[in-house]
Amino acid sequence: MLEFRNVTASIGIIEILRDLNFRIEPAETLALIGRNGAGKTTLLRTVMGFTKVRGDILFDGKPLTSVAPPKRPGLGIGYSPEDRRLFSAFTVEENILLPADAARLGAAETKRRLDKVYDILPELKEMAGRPAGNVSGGQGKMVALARALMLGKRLVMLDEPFQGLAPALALRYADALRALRDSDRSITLIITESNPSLLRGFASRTLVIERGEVSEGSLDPERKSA
Amino acid sequence: MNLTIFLLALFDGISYAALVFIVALGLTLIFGVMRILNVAHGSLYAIGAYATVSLTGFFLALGFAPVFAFPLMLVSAVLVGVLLGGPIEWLLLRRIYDKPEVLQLLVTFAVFMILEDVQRLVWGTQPYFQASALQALGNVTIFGVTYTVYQLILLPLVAIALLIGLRFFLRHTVIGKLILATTEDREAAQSIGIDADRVFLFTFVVGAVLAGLGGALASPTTSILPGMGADMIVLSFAVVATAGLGQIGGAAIAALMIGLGRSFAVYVWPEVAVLVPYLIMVLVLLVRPEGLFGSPVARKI
Amino acid sequence: ADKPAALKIGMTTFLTGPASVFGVPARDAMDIFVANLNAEGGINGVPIEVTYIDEGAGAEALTSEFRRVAQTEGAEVMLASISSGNCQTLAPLAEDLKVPNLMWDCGTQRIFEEHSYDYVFRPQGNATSEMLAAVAYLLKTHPDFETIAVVNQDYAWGRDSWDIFHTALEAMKPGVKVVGEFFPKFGAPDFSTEISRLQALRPDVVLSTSWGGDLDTFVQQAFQRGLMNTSTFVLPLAESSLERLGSSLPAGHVVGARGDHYFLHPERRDDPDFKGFMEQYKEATGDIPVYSVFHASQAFAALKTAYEKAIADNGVDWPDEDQLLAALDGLEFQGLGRTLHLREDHQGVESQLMGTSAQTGEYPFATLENIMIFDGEGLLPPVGETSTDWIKGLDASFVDGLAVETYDN
Amino acid sequence: MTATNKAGTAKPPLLETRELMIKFGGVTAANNVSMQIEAGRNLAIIGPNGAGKTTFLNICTGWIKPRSGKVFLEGEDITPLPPRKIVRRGVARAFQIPQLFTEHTALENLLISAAAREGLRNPLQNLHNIRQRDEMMHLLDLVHCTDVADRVVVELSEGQRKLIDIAVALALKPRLLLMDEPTSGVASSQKHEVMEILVGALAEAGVTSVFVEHDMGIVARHADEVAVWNAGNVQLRGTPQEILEHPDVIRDVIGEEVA
Amino acid sequence: MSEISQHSTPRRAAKSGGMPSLRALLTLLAVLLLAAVPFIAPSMQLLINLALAKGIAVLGVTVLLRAGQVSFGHALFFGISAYAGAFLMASLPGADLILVLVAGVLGAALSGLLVGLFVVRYRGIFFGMLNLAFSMIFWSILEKFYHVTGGADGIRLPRPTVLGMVLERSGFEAVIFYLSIALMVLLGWLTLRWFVSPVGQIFQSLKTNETRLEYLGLSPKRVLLSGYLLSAVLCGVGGSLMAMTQGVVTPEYVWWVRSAEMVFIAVLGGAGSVRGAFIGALIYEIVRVYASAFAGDIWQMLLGGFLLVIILFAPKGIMGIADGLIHRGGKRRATTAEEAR
Ligand SMILES: Nc1ncnc2c1ncn2[C@@H]1O[C@H](COP(=O)(O)OP(=O)(O)OP(=O)(O)O)[C@@H](O)[C@H]1O
Ligand SMILES: Nc1ncnc2c1ncn2[C@@H]1O[C@H](COP(=O)(O)OP(=O)(O)OP(=O)(O)O)[C@@H](O)[C@H]1O
Ligand SMILES: [Mg+2]
Ligand SMILES: [Mg+2]
Repeated sequence: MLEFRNVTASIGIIEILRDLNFRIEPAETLALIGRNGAGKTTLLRTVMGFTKVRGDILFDGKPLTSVAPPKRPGLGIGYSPEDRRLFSAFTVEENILLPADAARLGAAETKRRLDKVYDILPELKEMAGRPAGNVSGGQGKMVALARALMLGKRLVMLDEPFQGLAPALALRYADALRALRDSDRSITLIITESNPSLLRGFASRTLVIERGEVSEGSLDPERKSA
Repeated sequence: MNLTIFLLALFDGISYAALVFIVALGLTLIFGVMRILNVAHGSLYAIGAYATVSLTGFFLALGFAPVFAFPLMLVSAVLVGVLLGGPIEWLLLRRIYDKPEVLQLLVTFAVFMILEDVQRLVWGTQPYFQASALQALGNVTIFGVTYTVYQLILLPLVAIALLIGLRFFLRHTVIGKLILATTEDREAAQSIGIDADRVFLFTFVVGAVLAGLGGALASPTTSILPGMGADMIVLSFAVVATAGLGQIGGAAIAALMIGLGRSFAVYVWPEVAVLVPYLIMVLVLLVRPEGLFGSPVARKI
Repeated sequence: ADKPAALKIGMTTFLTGPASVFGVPARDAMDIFVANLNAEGGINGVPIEVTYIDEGAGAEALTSEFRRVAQTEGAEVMLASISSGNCQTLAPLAEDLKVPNLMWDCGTQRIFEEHSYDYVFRPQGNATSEMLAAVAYLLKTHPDFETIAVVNQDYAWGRDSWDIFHTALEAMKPGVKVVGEFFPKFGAPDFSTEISRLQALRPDVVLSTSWGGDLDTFVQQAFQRGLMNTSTFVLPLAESSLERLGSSLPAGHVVGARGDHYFLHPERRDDPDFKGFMEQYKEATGDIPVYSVFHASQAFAALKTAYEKAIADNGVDWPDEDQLLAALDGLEFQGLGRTLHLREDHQGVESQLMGTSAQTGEYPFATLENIMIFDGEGLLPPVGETSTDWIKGLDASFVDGLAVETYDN
Repeated sequence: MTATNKAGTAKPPLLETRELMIKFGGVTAANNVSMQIEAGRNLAIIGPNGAGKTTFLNICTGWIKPRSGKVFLEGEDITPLPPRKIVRRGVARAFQIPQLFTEHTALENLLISAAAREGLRNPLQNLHNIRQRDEMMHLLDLVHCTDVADRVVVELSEGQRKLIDIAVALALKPRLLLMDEPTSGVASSQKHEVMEILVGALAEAGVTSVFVEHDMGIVARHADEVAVWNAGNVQLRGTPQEILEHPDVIRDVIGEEVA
Repeated sequence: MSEISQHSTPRRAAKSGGMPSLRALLTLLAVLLLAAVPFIAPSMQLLINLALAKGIAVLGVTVLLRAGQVSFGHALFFGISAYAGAFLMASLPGADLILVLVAGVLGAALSGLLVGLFVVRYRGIFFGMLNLAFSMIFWSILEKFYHVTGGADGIRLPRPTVLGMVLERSGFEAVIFYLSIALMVLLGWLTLRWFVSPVGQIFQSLKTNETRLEYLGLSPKRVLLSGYLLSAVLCGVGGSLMAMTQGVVTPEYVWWVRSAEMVFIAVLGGAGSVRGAFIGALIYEIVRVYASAFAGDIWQMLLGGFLLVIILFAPKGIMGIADGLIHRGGKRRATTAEEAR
């Protein structure tokens, strides 16, 4: 469903990712791990179109590079950035709804999806009317996650979604995501995470990024050094 | 100060404020959304005025009735927005959004310089005057004070309509929301599927149309000559800063304060009339450092 | 001196900015004068070449350019400038550079009253003669007015001209009350407030020495608001706006021209040279000439006459600098208007034409009637005296002592 | 357990808050918080999201003013002081969202911090030549960031920034260091290693630390004491063992693995 | 536009392969070339002198740009200093050049302190506009109190004596010219040193994070004020030199367009670059004068077009282009920081 062919991604004049080759099948859940600064975030941003790319990225077999960045979420790609990036001029709920507005989903469909998001992240319901600029660090991550789920019918990319969440909450979200994946086999998840225990038994595959290059790996601590 | 004088000053202030507001509105919009202080706004204003005068002159010479001047104002404004505003955003500004703000400012400054000469090449150096729109509407007498309908009623009405319309548009329509989101974070907006390029182009064109409209509406009451844009731009800057960043309601109040301040100063203390915009700005910012309606942006820590 | 291949001159003028309403017509006219003269073979066979310097480009560019043209390009004579501020800068510069300079269009009377120059001449009148003519005309035509208000541009000219006008009025008609003094900023787009105030004040006379777009806007708005029916306007520079104001300048208001400058000059309009130029100018620009064109003609005439005189007086092919300066001293010359001469302080003596607006239907704009042309001699303080001191000493009899010709239109 | 100085008088706690209250709209972010933090210990603060942990740090450093209540630093009332004055009294802070000079390099961020600490004496000296340079390089080493010393901060990844943010706070040589989720965003492979070195260095320098943390592994290993926040107040306080086994804490904060 | 000025840092400089010596050499050559102007191109002397005076003022604007602040009113200090000199000459005819300079700089510093205390509370457009407001208020005062200030025509600033000597125009111009060059070198060097000093670096960090500054125990306002004063003084020096060169001061000295022009030149030269301020000023003046001389009434358009080309194709200004040339073939460090200069 998503395939990288000889992809080199750079920011400015600096190459961050070099010659990546891998593919992800539908319904896979991919864990992306690596040291700080390895390039995990960059890889996700590359899919969103925020880096300069050489090589081909195929989405459902079609080249993604020819799709303008703002059109990509419309393909069913949801993205939750590492640094939250909420719109503080809007409330929490408006933030979650904005992607639907941008995609002109229509009232009924929007409502359906919003309800689904609230099912997964019930804590957000209480905060729905609060200005997004004022929520705490962890709450902000939750909103960003919710926003990504609004459009992510095909591919959901979560950059450290559990970072800053209290463990109890993180565990619950991991469960909810697992349930989501199990309920809808057309969704592919890519998650970067620094806490492997949360993904264990949930990610179907693990990719390790090191110095801008990927290799297959595993979340089990013993086998990690692969 | 008797009632007549008071009313005169009031009317002067209101009609002037309405005009200033319309021009400042476009500037606020562009600044609010794109964070670009568009110096070329002054030229767009001037060209809107020139275009109106030329078009009106042309059509009146063909024998059209003077009321025809009103649709021509709209036509000129749209022409300015589409023919000038569009290319400025599309060809110039778009290329430097990732560059420091001061560069964006200077691009518009350079465009301003170029357009100043363009005006002179196209329309020459002699002032133009075309008041048929003003005359077409005649005068009203209120409490014994005679004033032109155009300045006392039409301009404020247009200003209020724009104020309400634009506020409604930004707050209650989907496009408005998308614009506001883009304002805050261009990249995040793109990542949720908002076409920031289109939003910016649209905003800039609308802003430019408003500048042109300001010029078109000003044309019946002022003479159109080289350099008219430069003065207007400084005044609009003062309105924008006094109002607070991108604050449309604030801009209306700031324009009103400046308009009334100026007209009453002429009666009370004519010497400071020129200083009014700056004094108001300094005083307002002294009390409210973020402008009338601005709110401090706290950094998330 | 040896005959040069061409007589190079430099002329500063506003090609950009608001004052280009004067600067550009003057340049266009200059081009015509030069072309005409060169077609006749130039001065003693030497053609003229003009380099224009834009006063609108700012003080640094102006001074640098002035020097470059005077020194590097070897201009023999400079014509500078329109703006009084620039005159104050360039006069001492020309003196230091030892290049003859004709101040062709600046009004400030201060130049020769506060300093004396060897190289600087003014082939035209100054603010004093221009304002005194306006006062005299007003007193002659409206002897009974009691109140006056002024609306002038807020910069040196607006302030200075009102100073002179006001001082003269106090000396010659002490009872007049000044009910309002307004100095809206230069280039103000809107005078509603000032006009409202004037409507409440109802002065008998409204004076404005504004020019260009400011004057146009002011008169148009005053006209629309009916102010011109209740007060008499005195507009010493309105000659330059007649065409543009069209029907907005109703009959009965006082119009001046900074000299005897009027495209229907009653003494000159039948002169073939005058008529010829008017046609040439109309053809080149589509407009009727305004006073800056006349000033340019005077500067050009002074230049040409001085060279010819110097050549004749000294019996040379081409004069050297001293010979030229000697010829300029006390020179008599004629541009498009009446003959002028330069006094010993290098100040020109220029007649002043004033008139009253009339809408005759002959042109789509106001023309003048009841024209008076004042002889310039009586309008200037004696050499060595400053205008302010001199005007303070005048009295009501001054007006009657002036030499003046009157024409119906 | 109150430390007693030679004269025998009771020494006030390093940091003390009394009945701090603050509300944001309908949310009570601090509800009568009274805390004492003794010198020389590492206190971890844990709690659900939105419990008011960051707000507590904000109030202690003067960034926001409580509606009521007071903050004391060694007995001195610092509530009305702006952050910079509190910082100059020896309190440094690392942030949940890193606060760095993004157009300066990592090293320069540290050097600026050192220069600020030392006061600015010689106006014509080069920043890179100040005496503390080696010390700063050492600090970078401490947080495993030597390799990015000369990289401009905008170019760094989130995890790298968090680490440098801590180093910048350390460069001030504080007596009290407040850290907001120091290891969030730091790769798990590095987390413990970094914390190990950091805590060691703090102990060596006698720095008291307070850190907000969601990783219970880190809390268990590096905290001397744990305070549990809930709904704007301290719910529990005790040793890591006590706290991490407490059923309420397990329910509200730690969670039980369902798998 | 990351203003970290690595190039002036010896340690890093060493990394980029001996480039600074080339840079220093080129700078020295340029200064020598300037000093030779009265001999090789006397007709350019005045123009270049005006450009140098302006360049020093632009340096003031450059300082603020490094903190990410754009002032639309710095001509205020330029003008205050010029008028201070003119008033001094009026009340003390035949005063010495040094005295005029000192009076001007004092005036600028004092007004910089007063205005600065007020404006350092603001950032971004508010900062820019307040500066504009103050300059316009001063401008209006100059125009209104025309009995004192000479109104729009300004007042003359007669030639001061030089160390007690009364000089003719040409002698005086030579003195002013070399004084300008000396001041350019001195002030340019000092500013460069200041930029890389701890104080200067802290000043520049205002641009990116005031919260952190506060948490380092520093007051962002105080930090900004220090740089503001420096910038006011630099503008003051420029204003004094300009006034003495021109021999007249007019309200145009403080008109907002002049402030805008300074920002314009700063960016043209390479925003934040010290050498760029001077190179920008020189090129700007030359382009403007020759455009107005040879393209008559479209010089503004040419200048605007020139600026557009620079911004779009060389956003790092003329210094960026120059650096590109110097570095060509030299070693490149692979960071955007390098790019960003
Ligand atoms: N704007 C940029 N310019 C230059 N280099 C950058 C930029 N952004 C990131 N990099 C570099 O790219 C590399 C990868 O960064 P990225 O943010 O993808 O790392 P990451 O794996 O997500 O790390 P972390 O776990 O810390 O978030 C890092 O070395 C970083 O320094
Ligand atoms: N400036 C503010 N305005 C309004 N509400 C705020 C503000 N700051 C914090 N809050 C609210 O106060 C509560 C406490 O926030 P705080 O940031 O202290 O939480 P936290 O315990 O640090 O959470 P996290 O672990 O998610 O970072 C939250 O509900 C938050 O939304
Ligand atoms: Mg990352
Ligand atoms: Mg927090």
